[in-house]
Amino acid sequence: MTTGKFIRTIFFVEILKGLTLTFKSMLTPAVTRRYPKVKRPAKPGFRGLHALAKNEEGKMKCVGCGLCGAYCPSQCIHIYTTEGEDHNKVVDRYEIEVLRCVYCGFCVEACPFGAISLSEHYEYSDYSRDAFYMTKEKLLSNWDKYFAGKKGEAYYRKFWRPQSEDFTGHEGQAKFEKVKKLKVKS
Amino acid sequence: MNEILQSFIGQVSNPWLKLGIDIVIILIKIAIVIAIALLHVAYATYWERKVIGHMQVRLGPIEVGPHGLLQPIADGVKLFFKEDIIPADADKPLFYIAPVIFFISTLTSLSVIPFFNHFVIADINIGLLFLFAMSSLGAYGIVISGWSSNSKYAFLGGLRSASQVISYEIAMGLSLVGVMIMSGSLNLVDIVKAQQQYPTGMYFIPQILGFFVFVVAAFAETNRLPFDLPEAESELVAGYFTEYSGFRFALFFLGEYTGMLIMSSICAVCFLGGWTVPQFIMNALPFLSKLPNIVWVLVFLVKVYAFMFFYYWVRATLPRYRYDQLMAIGWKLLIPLALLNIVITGLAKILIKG
Amino acid sequence: MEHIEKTFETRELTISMGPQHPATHGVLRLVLNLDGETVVRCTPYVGYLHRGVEKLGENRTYFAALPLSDRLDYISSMNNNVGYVNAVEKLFGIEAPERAKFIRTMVAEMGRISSHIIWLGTHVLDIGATTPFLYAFREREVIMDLFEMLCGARLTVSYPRVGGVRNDISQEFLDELYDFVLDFPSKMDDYETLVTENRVWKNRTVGIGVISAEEAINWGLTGGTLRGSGVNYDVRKHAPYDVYDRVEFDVPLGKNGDCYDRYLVRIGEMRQANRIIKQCIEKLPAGPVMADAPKFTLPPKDMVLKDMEHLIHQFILITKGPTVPEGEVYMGTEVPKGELGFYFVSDGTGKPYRMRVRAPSFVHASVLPRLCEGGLIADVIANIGTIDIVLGECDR
Amino acid sequence: MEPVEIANKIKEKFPDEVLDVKEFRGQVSVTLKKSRILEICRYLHDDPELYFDYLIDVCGVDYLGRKDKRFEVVYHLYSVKHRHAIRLKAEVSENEPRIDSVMPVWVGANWHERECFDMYGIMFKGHPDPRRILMPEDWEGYPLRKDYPVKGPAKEWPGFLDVLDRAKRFKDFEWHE
Repeated sequence: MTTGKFIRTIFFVEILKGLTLTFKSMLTPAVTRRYPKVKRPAKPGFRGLHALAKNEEGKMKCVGCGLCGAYCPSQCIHIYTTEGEDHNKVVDRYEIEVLRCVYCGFCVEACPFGAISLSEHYEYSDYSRDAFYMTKEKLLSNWDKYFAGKKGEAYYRKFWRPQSEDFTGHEGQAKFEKVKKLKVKS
Repeated sequence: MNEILQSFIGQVSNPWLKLGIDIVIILIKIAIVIAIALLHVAYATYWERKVIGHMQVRLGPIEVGPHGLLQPIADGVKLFFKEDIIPADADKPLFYIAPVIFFISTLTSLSVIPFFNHFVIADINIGLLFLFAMSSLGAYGIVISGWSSNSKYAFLGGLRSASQVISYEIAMGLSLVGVMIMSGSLNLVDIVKAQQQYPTGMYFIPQILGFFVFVVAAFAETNRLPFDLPEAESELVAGYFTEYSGFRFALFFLGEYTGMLIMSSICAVCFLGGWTVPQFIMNALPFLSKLPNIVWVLVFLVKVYAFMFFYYWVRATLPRYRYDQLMAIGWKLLIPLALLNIVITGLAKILIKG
Repeated sequence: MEHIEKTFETRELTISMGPQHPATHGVLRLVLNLDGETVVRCTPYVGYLHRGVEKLGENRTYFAALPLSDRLDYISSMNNNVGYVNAVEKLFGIEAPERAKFIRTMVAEMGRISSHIIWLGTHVLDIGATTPFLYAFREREVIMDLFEMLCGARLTVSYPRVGGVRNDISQEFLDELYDFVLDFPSKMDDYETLVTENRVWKNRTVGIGVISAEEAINWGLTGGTLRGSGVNYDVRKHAPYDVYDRVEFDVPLGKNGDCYDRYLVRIGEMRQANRIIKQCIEKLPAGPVMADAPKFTLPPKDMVLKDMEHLIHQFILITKGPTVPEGEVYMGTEVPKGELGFYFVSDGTGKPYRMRVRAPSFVHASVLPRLCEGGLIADVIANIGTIDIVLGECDR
Repeated sequence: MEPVEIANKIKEKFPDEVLDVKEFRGQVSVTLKKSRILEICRYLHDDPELYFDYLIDVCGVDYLGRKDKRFEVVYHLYSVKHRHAIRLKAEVSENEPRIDSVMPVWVGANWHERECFDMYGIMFKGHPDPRRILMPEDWEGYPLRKDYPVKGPAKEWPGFLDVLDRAKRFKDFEWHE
């Protein structure tokens, strides 16, 4: 054992350093987020509760092709269709078992019509399981609730991947040259 | 105040009445001390959570009351109304009595702690010995609780605690022998007064070795990090009180924090000068001697709190020792150091006297 | 000792540690036979979290099985995703474009940091220091927020796609990530101040759970657990995937193969991961993020409704999956826990005929008896922490 | 060493054992008879030029109705020193699902082989601890076999029935408002 090491040992140098650090941290502001009181806004593109999209006329976009149900990894989407007038497909029931959903967003990717989306809403606890069995009506009202106005289209584009630009590259891609330092470093 | 009381008692001639008044006074003292202690213990938990919370860059309790000030009360109420679960195979009488032993023994220790000159429930001349005796008794509570729970984790926790408390009892006793030699007394009030006469005003400077041994042993005696092996939550779930819930758990909890209070008080009394400040400060600032008594009680409390803060601070910083390492430190490091301290102190005393 | 043993009849104490225990990191169950506090025999039981991922994978298309990999090692789902898509791409014989590879490397290293941070926090917490745990979560939160910004999910990201990544990164994301990268080394210093040199920590970890290099390889250990013994085996160096052959990084190695060395190796890996992220940000090229391989990637959505061909393509790929050449492929990737391998047997249809997950935690859990027997209970805790297992991955 | 060379080397050394050598995406798999698998593995491990010191993985594959011998046990080997890999596949028939354990060569095969037994019912001779690992010990059937239904067997696992039974008994203790 060298002298320096000996001195460090008997004077508890490393422990004193640790104590200094904890004491300093005591004086720095806490990083706690006081959720439910202070809510953190979900980042744009958050994958939350589902919604069925409506078109401009307020009608359901879904045509009942069943791709989302086929693609869904947790197989939680159930679609029941019948043949209506003019031999059109009519979506009778469109149901999502939310408790089985894994929020991968694959249903959005699968949908060729842009009829389903995930909203930023993530607080939906309840006392019974029935509340999580989303029927067509509930899903459509979700759209009104969370995607009012133009928000729906813009938000929805985020999920509807891949787009053509992903295959070709596009203008204004994120680059290092544009990186600006946000915080001042000590 | 004490003088007035004494003179009042002196006027009473009937011996029975005198005895009665004495008892009433002691009861009042006990009531005050217990009330202060329990309130203190309740808020010590709050304070600990706050301090450690901020050290860990979080907030600690904050929702109940302003800044979470009512949190300890809420916790207490919750623990009182919680279902009292007793394991089916537990040794019931022992299971009932273990937390009581633990709590009572720590609470009894309070009786000899001098908060101020003669404000002490029992001003006995073997105060320090009494403290050791009581803190050893507390170990029974832990061992019995570990045994009676009939749970393997609790059992291991109880065993660990037994050996830990017994080993560190020796180191702690020896560490205070230096103080006894210097002050020439076992009475805590006398120890404080002797310190006041001493040039540095506090014994922790000449007794630095003893102080170090005492601090480490105090941590181990109260089962606090880095020596909280009896209740090491990552190894033994919750150690000896794994099976306890509700009010019985609360008794253990209160007992632990009262134990911390006792240890901090011993430290303040024996090493930090109790309610006094060093003589040279008194000389430099003469107005200090005119201050009312209550200020000196606060001085004592500040010293106690400072030591409690150190408890929390260390808890927020250090990992936990292993069981065999704890024993090694106790027997191979602390006891020799304490013995060395005694030898040095004794020699110094003889040399200075001679 | 012998005469004592003759006079006293002693029995072993059997303790069932777990599946619900504060230090077993999930649902690992260890049955410990104790002689006093010394562990005589240690028997791990796993399988409490068995969800049949391999069977599930056989019933989903190659695309739709991706979220299953999220749920293997749920702490570093990004790395699992990257491993999965790399294996599938190898089977398909396609390659992701340059930019996608850089992004993948970047996010995978973020996942590595976030996983190692959790490992550090919980390991240190097991040993009794509470503070680094919360410091660690402070930084992990930043990474989680970045993941949320990237793809809308914090834990189970499902971000990479076969043939690229789900979406391009935004400038905002890059800014904040660069900020984090510059800031992170000082945060690492904080953890190290509290832990590395601390005598209590050293007492608890140095010389505990020693395993020699040869033995470690023979047990099939990988990742930090193996490198702690001084074996220079890192899939990122041995069989580079993505852009690991184009970024500079060192592989930290231990010497003694004890808990302390494994700790140092992982601490070093975090610093190296930070370095890799920094290089990835700086070198990030412009260009596409999805491979031009129409047979194996979903068609662009803006074309789907315009173009019949794309629409049909979409339908076929989603319902039946891509048409894959027959064959079998094993691909290992370096996830924070070790080498995560995917072994696919393809029979030419869109679903894997056999999907085997070679989970590092599974192997690492099997070495526990070797490490723990002969030590104390407290060492068992240190060993569980240091081999860094996640039971979701172990049980699959 | 190139994987094909390794395969050839195995073929030279054990000409009767090698049934087939296949290459796909740069990875070579050698199909073997199961009888001398332990010997081959020991050779691969000990030969200084090959030195496969690291057993990546052991797993089973069920080729129900596709091959004569229903099962294959697949070994992925890697040499940390020489940085080369090879895949061995040993054919195991349904009638006699037994194969030698490679644990004497690589201890790490322990849990992989247990899992293989658990999932496919392939016995490993010489394994010191041949129990189920992921499934409960009283589980019937081998879940990863292709003829095992995805949603589980029609018969409930006794352990689950046990839990249901207990839940029914505890119903009385439930707290109601």
